[in-house]
Amino acid sequence: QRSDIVVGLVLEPPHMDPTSNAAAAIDEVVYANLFEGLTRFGPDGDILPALAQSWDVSENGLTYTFHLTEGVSFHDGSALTADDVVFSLDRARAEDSVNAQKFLFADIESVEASDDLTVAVTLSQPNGNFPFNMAWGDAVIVAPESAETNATDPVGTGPFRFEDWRQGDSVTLVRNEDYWGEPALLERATFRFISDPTAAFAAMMAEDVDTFPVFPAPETLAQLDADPRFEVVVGTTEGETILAMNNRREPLDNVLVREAIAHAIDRQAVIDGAMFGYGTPIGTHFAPHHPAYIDLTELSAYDPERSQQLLIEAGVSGLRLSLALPPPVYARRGGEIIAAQLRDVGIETEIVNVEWAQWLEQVFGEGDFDLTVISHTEPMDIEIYGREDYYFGYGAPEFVALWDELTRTVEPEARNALLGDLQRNISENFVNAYIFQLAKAGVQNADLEGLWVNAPTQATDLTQVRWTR
Amino acid sequence: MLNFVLRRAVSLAISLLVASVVIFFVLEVLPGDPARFMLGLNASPEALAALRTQLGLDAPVLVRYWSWLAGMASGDFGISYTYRTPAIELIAARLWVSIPLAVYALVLATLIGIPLGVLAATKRNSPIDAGTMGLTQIGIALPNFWFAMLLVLLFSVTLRWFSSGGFPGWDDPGAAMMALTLPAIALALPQAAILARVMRSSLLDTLDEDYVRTAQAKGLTRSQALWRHAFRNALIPVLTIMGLQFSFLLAGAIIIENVFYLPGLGRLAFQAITARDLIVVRSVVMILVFAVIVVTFAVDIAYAAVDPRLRRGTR
Amino acid sequence: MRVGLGVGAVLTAILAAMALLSLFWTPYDVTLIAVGERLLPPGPEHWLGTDHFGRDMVSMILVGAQTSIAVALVAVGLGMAVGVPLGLAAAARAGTAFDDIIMRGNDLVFAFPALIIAILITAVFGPGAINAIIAIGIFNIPVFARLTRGAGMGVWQREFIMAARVAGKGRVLISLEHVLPNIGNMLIVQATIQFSLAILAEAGLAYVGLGAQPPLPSWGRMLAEAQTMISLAPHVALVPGLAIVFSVLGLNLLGDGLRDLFDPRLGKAGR
Amino acid sequence: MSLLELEKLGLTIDGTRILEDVSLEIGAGKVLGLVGESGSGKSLTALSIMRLLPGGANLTGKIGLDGRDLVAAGEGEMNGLRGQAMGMIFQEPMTALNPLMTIGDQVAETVRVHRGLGRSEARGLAAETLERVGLPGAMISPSRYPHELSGGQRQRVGIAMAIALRPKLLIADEPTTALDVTTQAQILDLLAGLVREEGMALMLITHDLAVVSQMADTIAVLHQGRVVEAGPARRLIDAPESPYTRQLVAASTHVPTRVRGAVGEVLLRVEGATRDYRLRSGLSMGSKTTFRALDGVSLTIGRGESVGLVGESGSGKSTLARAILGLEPLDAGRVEFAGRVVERAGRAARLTLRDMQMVFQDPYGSFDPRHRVGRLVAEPLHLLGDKAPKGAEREALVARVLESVGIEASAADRHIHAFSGGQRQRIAIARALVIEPALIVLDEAVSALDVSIRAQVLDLLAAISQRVAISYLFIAHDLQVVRAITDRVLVMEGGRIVEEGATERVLEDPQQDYTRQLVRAAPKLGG
Ligand SMILES: Nc1ncnc2c1ncn2[C@@H]1O[C@H](COP(=O)(O)OP(=O)(O)OP(=O)(O)O)[C@@H](O)[C@H]1O
Ligand SMILES: Nc1ncnc2c1ncn2[C@@H]1O[C@H](COP(=O)(O)OP(=O)(O)OP(=O)(O)O)[C@@H](O)[C@H]1O
Ligand SMILES: [Mg+2]
Ligand SMILES: [Mg+2]
Repeated sequence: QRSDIVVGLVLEPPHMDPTSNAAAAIDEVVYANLFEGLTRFGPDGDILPALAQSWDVSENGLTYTFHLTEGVSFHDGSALTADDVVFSLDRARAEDSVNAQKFLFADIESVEASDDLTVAVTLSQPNGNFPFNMAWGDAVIVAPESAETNATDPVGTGPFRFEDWRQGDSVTLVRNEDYWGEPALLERATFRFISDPTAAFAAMMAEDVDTFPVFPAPETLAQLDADPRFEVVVGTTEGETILAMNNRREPLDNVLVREAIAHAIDRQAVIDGAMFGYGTPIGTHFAPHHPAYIDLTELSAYDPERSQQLLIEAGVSGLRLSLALPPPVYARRGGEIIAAQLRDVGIETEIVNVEWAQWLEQVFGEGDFDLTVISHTEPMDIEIYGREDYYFGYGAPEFVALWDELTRTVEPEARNALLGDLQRNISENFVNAYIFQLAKAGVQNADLEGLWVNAPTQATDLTQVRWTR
Repeated sequence: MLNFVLRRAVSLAISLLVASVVIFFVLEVLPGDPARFMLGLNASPEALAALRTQLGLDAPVLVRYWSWLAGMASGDFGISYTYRTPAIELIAARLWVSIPLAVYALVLATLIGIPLGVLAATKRNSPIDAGTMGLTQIGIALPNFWFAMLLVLLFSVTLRWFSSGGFPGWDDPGAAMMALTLPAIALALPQAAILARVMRSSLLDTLDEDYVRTAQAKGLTRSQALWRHAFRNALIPVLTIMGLQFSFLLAGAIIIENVFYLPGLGRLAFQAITARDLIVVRSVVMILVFAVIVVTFAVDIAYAAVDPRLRRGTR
Repeated sequence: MRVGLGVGAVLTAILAAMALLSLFWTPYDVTLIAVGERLLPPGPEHWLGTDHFGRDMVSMILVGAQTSIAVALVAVGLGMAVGVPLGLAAAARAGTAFDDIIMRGNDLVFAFPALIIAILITAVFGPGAINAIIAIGIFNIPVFARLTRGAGMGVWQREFIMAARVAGKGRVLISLEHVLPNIGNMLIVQATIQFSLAILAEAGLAYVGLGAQPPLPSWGRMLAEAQTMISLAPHVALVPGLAIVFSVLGLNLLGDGLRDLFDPRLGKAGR
Repeated sequence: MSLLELEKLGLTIDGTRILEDVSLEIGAGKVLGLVGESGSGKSLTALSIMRLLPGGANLTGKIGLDGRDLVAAGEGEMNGLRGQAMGMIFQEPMTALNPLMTIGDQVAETVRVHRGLGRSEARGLAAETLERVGLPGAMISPSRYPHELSGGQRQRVGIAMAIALRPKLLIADEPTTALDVTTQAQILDLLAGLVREEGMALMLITHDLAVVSQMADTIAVLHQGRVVEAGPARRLIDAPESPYTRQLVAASTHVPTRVRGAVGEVLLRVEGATRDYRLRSGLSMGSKTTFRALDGVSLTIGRGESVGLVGESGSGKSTLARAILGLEPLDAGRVEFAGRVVERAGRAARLTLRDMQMVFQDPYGSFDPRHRVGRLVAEPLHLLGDKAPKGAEREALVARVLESVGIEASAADRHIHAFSGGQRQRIAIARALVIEPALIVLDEAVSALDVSIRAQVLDLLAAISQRVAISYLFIAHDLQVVRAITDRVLVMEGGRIVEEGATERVLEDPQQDYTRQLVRAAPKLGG
């Protein structure tokens, strides 16, 4: 029986410090394996205790008191204390912090250690999401001695410790024998970086890799599934794939034009053509597996005639728009199909393939775009519609009001109702065209178990993974 | 000779300086901000500003050019934006894959190409000649990424003789060589085809030379005349091509490195460009340019070794 | 090896005919996406089947020929338009500082790793056919400059150049009237070969996503996109690859054949 | 019995008949001269004997060497004979040696192949042989490479390789055509000595009747692949039987009839012309060594005068010619033409070129093969600028000039490759005449031509100077030719003019050592 695993990942992490870079690839290696936070995401997205075995919320919802687990030590042998937590949170929210998700800590007013194992966090306003925020990879707890060197020599508290990084090729982790909790079942894990879809397929077929949690070539999944050596596992992700529209720009500032575009898109054709069927159609910016999700796909059902009519109503003809497509296959292939569908209703698009760096600067940073296809993979991020300066530029007052109400609301029923209203608001205003929820289509050796099916956050949690044979 | 070396050294330095200017300023106009790339969608403006200061991106252009140049002179290429390690270390690690791969491929290409070329030349206008030359044409025409893929399908997926890619490191040299074998074959094929063609036509030229006839008039057999006289003379243009090939194999392997997910220099450059890790891009390109110039120099020296006319002052 | 020339000419003619035909007619519209009909095997409806978007492969290959030819032609044209005059000028002033600067400049361009520079160019200006042309074209400049200079210097050694100088002609006139026509054949041969290399280069760039952009079909991109489907629908992965192989083969055979034809040394012996 | 006997030798290459019924014989210690114009089959006869023929060759008849038939011999047998029993010296000393191998090793190779000697022994023998051909190791080390030797020295190495094993038969294919007269004389001496001392049979191939008449015991004349006449040397030269031989002998001694015209005022004046070439050789670039090709040359040429310029190869003749035409810069001194200083570029240069033209050595190479003859001949009209005739007028002019050199006007529409060597050189003269210059510089204008064609061209030049008052500067290394066509002669050595005077006087009664040497070295027919 094997006690090691080779995991295939598409992107190589730039470095190993999840608190100073947005790259999902970092979390895919280190989250839950090397680094842990006060709380953590469970396989289905529940917020579970981690370094904090429990927490209390004060009456007014402003103070969270975290009770740390006893006997936790970092990989360098030093013990975890409340001071480390204070250090980590203060570092993340500091003025000169380079944390990629500073908003997670925006509400924190102060962090104090009551004793060695107790930390009190005071918020400036009540935030029901705070334990959820603390579960992010960007909020993991690090030690002051190693914080600066985590990028190249990560020291965490997790069930695996860092062994070796062969840059450009692989990262190797080994089991942490002094782990505070249930020890990992595997002794060693190697993450291999294979960006080329063909190479990924070949590596899987040649059994050079045991699992690809997010397989980059969906067209081959059927073939792999038919092979008794492999198992294809399809789960959910937090990735809403949308055709984002620049609401600030003529003529997309006209809701009729946006509605016309939304009706021009045949979601199923995009899912089939780009993802070979893997994906769930969505009608709003919300994950379908979330209890508060409401199905609004009918609002923008595929209806080219209606689309053409709306364009006439809006008084636009001979519309030419640019369509920026970042590298992932959902965007490149999906964009090509969407462009063809838009052409059918008389909207010409000019496809501009861009790299991530360019997309981030031009589309996301400067809002210089007409249309773009993009998957928003952060969990529960409908909040972005409240920001007027966000790249697609919505931020309608009604939406902001609803959002404010939500943050003040703690009661689950009422929260869900409000979330429904938020979904409906953006859907009815056709802010963007909502296409599908990205599926987490992974391939694994048939003898492996314990890998996450869904992806509530981008992680490859190996704690429960083992070989059955 | 000393004079020659000095002159070459000066022109080498000027070339490198011009190259450094071109590289630096082309990268300056590259759209895309490394800080934004690192911090992603939700980055706050302060975090971005903080990171830019940390990376030294807010200094004036000329200052940054100068400090880059000065750093390089002392072997310090700067710290990679993304990997946070010295660029030179990243590059050095990749060179341990790229150089052996290039050498391996070149050796293969030589072992295949030269004998084929000689064979075709000696059997000039025979079916063997036509056959080998036809093969070389196909070797040149095959897109190498496609050929690489077919190799993987056959030898890794179907026959399982080789792993489909990756590089295990040099701790186990046997495994390392195994891992480099398919990529080296994929790289070597078109180069072998080119070498075979150059070897053949060069040998045909020298076989026509008077001194080969002279050698036969002395009583050497055809094949003695070929190996002792024609072959060495024919090697001169072949050497030029091999020099060019080495630099091509060093940098041009990006696509092959992708197909076999090898941690090579080309892929490092490609990733660094995507991530706007300008420090690494600059250093890699600079080092490659340097390598090419050095290889060219080495080829010149090799010429002198083969050709006495270049060894002493006269021509 | 006249057979080679014949085969080369025929293959090249087919390539050109495909590109020309695609200007007027293709069996289907290549911008039409019909996901429902994707990856159909070859059959009476679609002679070479359909690709992953349900587009007709015959049409894709035809229009792809047009893209390949256009990119390669313009890139090689660019290389010649700049490289040949530079080479002529350098040959006319061989041994001077001017010549030195041009040749060192050439060496420098040669010293840059071509593919990485191509990636940089497309990173600066964005991917697309035009930028692929520029990237490929730049590396054709030194090829032609060097060739022109080398051959040109050979012509300058000939006695008829001295005769032209005695007739009072200056460097420019001599370069145009005597040098250029005498190296014309060689330039044509090299252009043919560079042309085939440019087709391969475009395919390589397209493979890493930097060639012609969709919806314009390109052989390289078709090949890249189809790689993972090779066991699913072999035709989509094989057809564009074979198209590239045959075009490059054809052009190379043509170039070599022309070289043999033009080279007076070879006479009947052939080579 | 003779050592070598060719009996009805026939040769076809790819079906084309090259040699037919060639029968020859040479005895030991004898010299057979094989003469004939270019393309008559001399070289292929030699290569047939060595059995080093190109692909597609088919040999018939018999080649008897010491009783063995070489036509029937297998390749292995031939390998044993070549270098051992028979050696061959090739025409081009520049290319006949392997540039990558030391001369000692190249000579030693002959020995090693046949005798299976060790390296050092073979080297010893090689050094001995080199010494025998006048390359003593003390002066010319056997570890030198061919490029480090002069043409004459290289030819000696070639001879050393051929005679290292003292073969019974030596074939020398034009062993001296690439060499200057003085060197030629040395090589011929060497060969004659070998024949005398070693009793070797020598087959000496040349197109130069004067050379064979000095060397050979018997001569065979080859014409279009057939032996038209063979016999003892004296008899054949003095009383040739076949019309072809007669024609050949006549052409070799041909002197054009020309009347000395009146010499007018000074047309060209060269004063203290000095030219230094900067040597940028190979690896030692940057070092500032210079080579003085012209060293204070002064001369004058009068209107209507024909002046000869002689001197061995490399003495600076061509450099001077170029400087006169303004094609080469001078480091010191000046050239004045018709009272005007000759400039190197621009309008002033065109003004002097307007009255000076040049005819070059290589009748083929001096024409752009891509242009038609009409255009080639009209090219100097460029010098007239706007005044140049256009259209029909231009065509008429070209036709007239072509006819004046005996070429039909319709030639204007053809390319240069469609003409024979003699015709080409006449077209070259037409080109020089087209703008009616006052001076024509002819740089080795007849050296590359066969004797009979050379005679025609010399006649033409003489006839032209009869018709119009024209000056010639006639550069040559062949004194015979210079004597025939010039009034006055200048002798150059090492960039200087060492002697000057009326042609007859200088050649009959040279005053300077160098001139004497030159005159002595020049082979004379029947000498
Ligand atoms: N390799 C060959 N193939 C076919 N024909 C040839 C070949 N070599 C020579 N010839 C022809 O054979 C004839 C005789 O050539 P050969 O070289 O013997 O002449 P030659 O008398 O030595 O002339 P030269 O004085 O110019 O050296 C010529 O017409 C030539 O064109
Ligand atoms: N471009 C040059 N650079 C250096 N040396 C040169 C150059 N051209 C000629 N020489 C040298 O100058 C000398 C004179 O050359 P030139 O060509 O004038 O000789 P020549 O008398 O015409 O000889 P030949 O009879 O061989 O034509 C020779 O020693 C030659 O090597
Ligand atoms: Mg001959
Ligand atoms: Mg000369």
